Amino acid sequence: MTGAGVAGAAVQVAAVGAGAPLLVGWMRQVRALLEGRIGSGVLQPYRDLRKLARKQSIVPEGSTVVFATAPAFIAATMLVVAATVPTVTVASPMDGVGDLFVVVGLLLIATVALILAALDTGTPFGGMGASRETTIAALVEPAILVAVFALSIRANSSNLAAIVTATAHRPGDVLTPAGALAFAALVVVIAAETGRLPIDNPATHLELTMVHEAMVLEYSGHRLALVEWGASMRLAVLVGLLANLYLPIGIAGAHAGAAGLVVGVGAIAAKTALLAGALAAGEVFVAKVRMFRVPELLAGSFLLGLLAVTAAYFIAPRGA
Amino acid sequence: MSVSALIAVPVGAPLVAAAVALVSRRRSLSGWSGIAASLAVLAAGIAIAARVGSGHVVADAHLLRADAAAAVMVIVIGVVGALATFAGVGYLDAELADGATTPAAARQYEVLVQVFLAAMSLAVLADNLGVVWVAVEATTVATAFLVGHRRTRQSLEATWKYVVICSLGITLAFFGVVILYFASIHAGASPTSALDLDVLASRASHLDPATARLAVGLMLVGFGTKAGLVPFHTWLADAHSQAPAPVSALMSGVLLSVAFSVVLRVRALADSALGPGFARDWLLVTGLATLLVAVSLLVAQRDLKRLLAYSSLEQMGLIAVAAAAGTRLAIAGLLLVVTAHGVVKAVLFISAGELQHVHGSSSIADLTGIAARSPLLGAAIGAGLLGLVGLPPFALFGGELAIARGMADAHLAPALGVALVLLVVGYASIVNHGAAMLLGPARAGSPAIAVTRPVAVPVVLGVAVLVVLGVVGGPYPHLLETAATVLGAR
Amino acid sequence: MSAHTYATLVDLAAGALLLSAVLVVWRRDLQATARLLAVQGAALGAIPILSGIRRGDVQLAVVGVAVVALRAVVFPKLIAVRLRGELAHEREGAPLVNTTASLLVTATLVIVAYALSRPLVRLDASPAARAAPVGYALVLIGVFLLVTRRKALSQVVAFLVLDNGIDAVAFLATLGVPVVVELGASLDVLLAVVILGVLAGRMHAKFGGTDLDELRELRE
Amino acid sequence: MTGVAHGDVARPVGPAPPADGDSPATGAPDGRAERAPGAVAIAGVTTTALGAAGAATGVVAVVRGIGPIHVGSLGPLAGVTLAAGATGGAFMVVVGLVAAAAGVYGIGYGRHGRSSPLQLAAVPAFVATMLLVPLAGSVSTFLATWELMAVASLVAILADHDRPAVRDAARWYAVMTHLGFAAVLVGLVVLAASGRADGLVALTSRAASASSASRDAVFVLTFVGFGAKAGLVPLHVWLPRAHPEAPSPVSALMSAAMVAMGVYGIVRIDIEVLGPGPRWWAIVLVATGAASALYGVLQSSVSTDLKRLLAYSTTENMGLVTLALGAAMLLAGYGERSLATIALTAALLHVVAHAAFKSLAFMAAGSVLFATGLRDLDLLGGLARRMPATTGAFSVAALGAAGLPLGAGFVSEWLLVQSLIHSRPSSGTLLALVMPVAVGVVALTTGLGVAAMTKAFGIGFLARPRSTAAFDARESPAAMLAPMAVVAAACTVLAVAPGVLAPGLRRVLLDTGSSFGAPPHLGLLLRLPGIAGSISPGLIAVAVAVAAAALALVAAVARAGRSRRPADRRAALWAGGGGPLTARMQYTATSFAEPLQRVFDDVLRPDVDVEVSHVEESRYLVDRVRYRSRIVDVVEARCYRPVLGAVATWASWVRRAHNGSVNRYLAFGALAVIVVIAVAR
Repeated sequence: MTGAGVAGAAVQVAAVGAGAPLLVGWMRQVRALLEGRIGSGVLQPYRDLRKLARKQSIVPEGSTVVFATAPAFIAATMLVVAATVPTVTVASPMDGVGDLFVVVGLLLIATVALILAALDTGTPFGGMGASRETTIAALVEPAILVAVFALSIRANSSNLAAIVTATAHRPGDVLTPAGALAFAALVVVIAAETGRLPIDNPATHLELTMVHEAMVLEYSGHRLALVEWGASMRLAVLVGLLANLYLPIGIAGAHAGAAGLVVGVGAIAAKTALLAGALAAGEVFVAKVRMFRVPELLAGSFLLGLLAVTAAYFIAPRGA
Repeated sequence: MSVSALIAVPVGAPLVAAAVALVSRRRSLSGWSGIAASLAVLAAGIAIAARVGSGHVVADAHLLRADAAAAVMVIVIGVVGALATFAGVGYLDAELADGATTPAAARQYEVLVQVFLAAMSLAVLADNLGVVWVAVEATTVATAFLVGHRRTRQSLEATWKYVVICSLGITLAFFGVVILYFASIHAGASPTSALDLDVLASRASHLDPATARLAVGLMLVGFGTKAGLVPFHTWLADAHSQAPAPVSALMSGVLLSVAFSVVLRVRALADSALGPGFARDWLLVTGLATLLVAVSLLVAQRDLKRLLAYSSLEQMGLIAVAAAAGTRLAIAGLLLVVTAHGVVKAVLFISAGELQHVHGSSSIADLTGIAARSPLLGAAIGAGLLGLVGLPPFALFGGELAIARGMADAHLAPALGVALVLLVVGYASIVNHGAAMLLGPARAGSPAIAVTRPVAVPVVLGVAVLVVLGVVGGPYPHLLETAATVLGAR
Repeated sequence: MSAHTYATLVDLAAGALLLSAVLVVWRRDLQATARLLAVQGAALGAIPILSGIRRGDVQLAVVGVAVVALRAVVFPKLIAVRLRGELAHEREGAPLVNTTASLLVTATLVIVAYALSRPLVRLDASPAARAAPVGYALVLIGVFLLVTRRKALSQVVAFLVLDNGIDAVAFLATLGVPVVVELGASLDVLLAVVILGVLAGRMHAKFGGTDLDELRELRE
Repeated sequence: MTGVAHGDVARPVGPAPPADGDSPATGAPDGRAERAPGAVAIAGVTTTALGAAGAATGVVAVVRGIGPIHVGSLGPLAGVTLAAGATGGAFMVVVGLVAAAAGVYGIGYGRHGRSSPLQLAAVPAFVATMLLVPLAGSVSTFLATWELMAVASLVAILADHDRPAVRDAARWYAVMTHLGFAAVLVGLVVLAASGRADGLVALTSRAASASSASRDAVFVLTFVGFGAKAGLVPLHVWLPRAHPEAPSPVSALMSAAMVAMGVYGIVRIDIEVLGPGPRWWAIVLVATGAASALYGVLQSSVSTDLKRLLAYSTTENMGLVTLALGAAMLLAGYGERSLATIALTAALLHVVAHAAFKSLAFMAAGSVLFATGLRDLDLLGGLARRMPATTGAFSVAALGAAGLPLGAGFVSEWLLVQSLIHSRPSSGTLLALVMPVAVGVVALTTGLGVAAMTKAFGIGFLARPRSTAAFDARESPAAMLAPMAVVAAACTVLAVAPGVLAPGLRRVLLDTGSSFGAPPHLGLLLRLPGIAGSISPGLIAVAVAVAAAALALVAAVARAGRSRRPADRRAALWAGGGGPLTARMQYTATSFAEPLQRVFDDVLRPDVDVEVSHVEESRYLVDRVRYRSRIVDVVEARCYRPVLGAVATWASWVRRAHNGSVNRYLAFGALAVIVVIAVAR
């Protein structure tokens, strides 16, 4: 644990926490522009959050502590994830505390918290969204783990810093068949995890198509703000992670000074913006798939991950 | 008491009781003398076991002979005999009260039961193989009218089948005895003692193999008839289901084992005359076939007493397979199974008799919710069935465990596997039928069950004996091991 | 008695045994089979008597006489008594296999019996022992009769043929088994026959006949 | 608390529970009369005392071993030998602690039962026999105690034998467990015969010299037997019947402790005594484990019966344990000692964790059953405010069962995955093929496990009550809640500080054979030997808690600072503005799992039945539509039914051969004469 690491972790958390809504705004703006709309500007999510935070929060009668505390729990989990995932620095003190599997687990537990909150309301919408989200989450989990497995083979560790450092030392290693397959798998998985097209449509309010929205229908006020903030952090963390797994340029090392951290923040911001823009651009060209086609998509992702693993074993770049 | 007098007790005491029953006009006297005779048999068995050690004793005139194996069988006869005669008193009282039988028929019953016990004792104690045969055939004669005691069409049918099928089988055994006698004389034995067990054992290696094969084969089939082995198993279920419950207990629990103890003697003889392969293969095939048939008929059985009869068949199949292994442990386990099976069958047949008496039927479909209606009888039958299928802490488990280990030692693990698969099917059937009768609510209109003392005492005692035998080591298992050695186990 | 005469007489007795057995297979009428049984018993009893005379063994001769009394007189008499009250069609043996086939089977069984008794004859070449295969044949024929006869009494007859066969082997091959065994065995057989007779009587009373096909209530 | 104060929409008029729906306040699971508490209390106290004593003995065994003690006066023809090393001791501790909790729980639970004295006595007997199995030091003693355990549990299951489902479950259980016993019996006697010894310690040194054929036979047979006890596919069919139908304390004992005995058998006999074997042994374990894990979790995720769901989850978890054991064997075979050790540690840790969270889950489910008489999730709901303690306990258990971080099952699954992903590509083709698939299986299992547990908790405890019985539920008595609280605490300790088990685990691993090396470091930071990998479940929990507290604080401060924001308000559901809702409009467990069921249609093969009846006037007008969907156990339908059918057919042939004809019977005999003649010739 170094001072730079602790500072880096704090910067990471701050950057993710503060920048996540911006990322969402950026993606919306990219879509709007590509669709020929003016868009509401990249800062709109901040305005939404501020508005929600000032409004009265209504708790449905009959709901329990689960409903009341889930938003805070979700946001807190995301902050911990943000501290763990190497976005700005590879020297976060949280790195040894939680590896990639823990990160995946924390993301999943946040999902479960939201599912339970949705069920807690007892509405048909909540149940519907929960049911769909559960199905997706259950299938995303194996896909993401196998893809991660493929990436961890190279570093021979599942600790994120180790993987990222290994890539930083030998950037060419990711350009293997295994790396490519894993990348494809991860893109699908991230789309599913963050409720993006083609799995879920973040902009819809139509009961037949929505998953995430159906679950949060009963939320209002500051609780809704926390839920939305948590969702944006999830997006930011995953996109940032994907970026650093494949292109760890500029990430701060264990002994980086303040300048290093600034560079790190700048680098990750640029990479995320680029990647998120690409994802948003991609979303313009796809439609949401039917709910019952989603498993096929995720199974495909799982298969890609598995292929990546076997490729990593059998087409090892340097015979390891 | 001198040893040769002691050996005569198991044969003599029941005959005395039979005479008492024949002349006595008082039912209580004949009843108690019958029980006393059985207890005398038991006591004599224990005394013999204590006296003979690992050797054997031959009484005067070479008529009777006792060793540890015979002692075990006498003990089994005594224990089951005591339980069955005790229950028999109650059975006759109930039948007389119902007007289902006459005092004369009741007296006939008591006489024949004692003659039956005497014949069985003679069969295990006779020195001469010919006399053994006479005694075994005498059991058929004694039990014929016991099976037919109730004089219904069905019991008549059962008796006819019993006598004809057993007579055919046992006559074949006599044919075997005659041929063996011939072979023995040609092996240099004197005509008067050519069939004595010790003479046969000492001459075994000189017997002409071809003749001996025929003789041994016929004897195995023939004595196997009375042990219920395939293919002469067909009399068993009919006779056991039609006989009065205490007689069923004796036939199922003791007679089969007594017959099988003769098979064991023949096996020992065959091993030294023909090498170990002949009897082993024969017993293995017959045993597994018996198991297969028994288990198949257990699956969809509809009658409680037939169920019990086929489970006896199943046990005989297992015993035959164990005898095939022929190791000390296997034979000792076999004898433990014989003992435990005798007791458990006494418990179950006596209980079944009570149920039949109450319901007027022994059809499984008619017997429901017994555990709820009579906790005592329900628990006894439940314990009996669990004991019967070989679960601990009941004694059959210890026996079967020893058999399994013995068979593995004898490199018969595949056969053990086959036997166990069949036993599991039998287990499943018995558990199924048992659960149907014992558990759940009783069907509306089921009569009340009032368990009388002549039923309760032997049933409870029997279960207790079963548990003690199953849990405690000590002298009895030691006796069994000695007996196994005496029977030529390796 | 010369050795030759003895051998001839023993062979004759053995021949009578076999012939009577074959005739039992042939004839359907139970009364006739009862008479054949008497002949068979007499032939059987003749063997120990002859041996006893030849060897001067009184005990053996006495046993022979007893055998004759039991098997030529008592058993046929028991059957005849049981038959007396029955209708004509009840006296039919009613085999499951027709007569021609039965006779063919009998011929086969006799050949099997000769083959089967080879080891015994090899061990003992005395004239009596050479006739022992007849006993084997009787045993096999007895089993065959038992399997194929459907009347209660015809099964008793079959059982007796079987028993005669065993006794024949005993007398021919070994001059009989020890007396105690012989006595016990005879007593047992007597009791068995008596029991079967009583049962046949009860059957007649309950079923109105002794057709064994009636005994099909106890089945799986 | 009254119903209205709960804020529920209305008292549901939905289906009433099967028995006694209107007065569950009397508390009896099936509306039965109360029984004298004395006998129940004695049974419960005895159970707890036995459990505590067993756990203490287990600790002694772990620390310095016990025996061997030979008692010749017990056990005919064999004697009894008692001995236990660290492995046996560890399992004794697990069993003992579960029993101690279940005993106290049973005092509260049994107050309204109708068990006969025999059945009450069966529970402590069951515990005693389970404690004796690891103590058994010889083949004979092992077999005897093993079967005694089966008998005692069988009697314990039958407490409620008036219900047909219980009898059915008992029959299946009796037969399957006996089948397993038969396999173990043959396997162990062959082992004893080839090692020429009865004692397990002696066999451990001699088994290696047995012929490979007999070693293979012993392995297959014992694995079949132990697998049946552990509820592994395809021998699991008894488990989802017996575990739910047993009284809940017995369910907890069976599902948490007894299945562990199956694992004990595999570890003790197949790994310790038999020692290293050919690679296919390991593959068999991995494949069976994987199949069990997947099948169990799939069935669990679509199950609507709370206890049945938990039972299938037991199959799932035992599958994971078996997979871990297989991986340990495989890795050891490839010389990867440290990875093999991690896998073995994962298996052992998971057994402990499973015992904790599954016993807690069954106790909580029993508490629900006690309060409502219901196990059907489709009729439950709204318990969170009616039974807060039970709900809390179940949430801890479900978190553990789901294998999520902060849950008791996470660390062991993490260890398992670590052992799977770290085999080097150069190690061997087989490893490179097996490991990715195994990782995929574990991952899918975890995902579906989350779905199953989310459903159980979300549908069963949250939302609104779907029946009057659930509506009127009351919290269970303290005798039930206290042990649940203790076990929940244990679950939490296992989740955040698994290091407490480190000393015991070290001894067990040393006992298990030379193929395994030093155990992973299980301190505050979980570090793996020879591998760059670490987590700290404790610190994660702290971090999440701190972050959540900080957020709450921020929200509170922000609100105090800005008076413009009004306080939270409770209001009726909005529900998309759809008007007043009834409880029947909620998602049920069935509908919740429907998408998953659809995804795995080919495996689950639900039996769907749509029945449309038309009005008389016209075929074009539908009067009513009945839809029935039932999920049967595919393995049972495909593997067991045909066998049972074949047995029945064969039996009917044999029956027909015995048609009562004397002549035919005599002909059977004549056949024997022919055979004798043929043989004698």
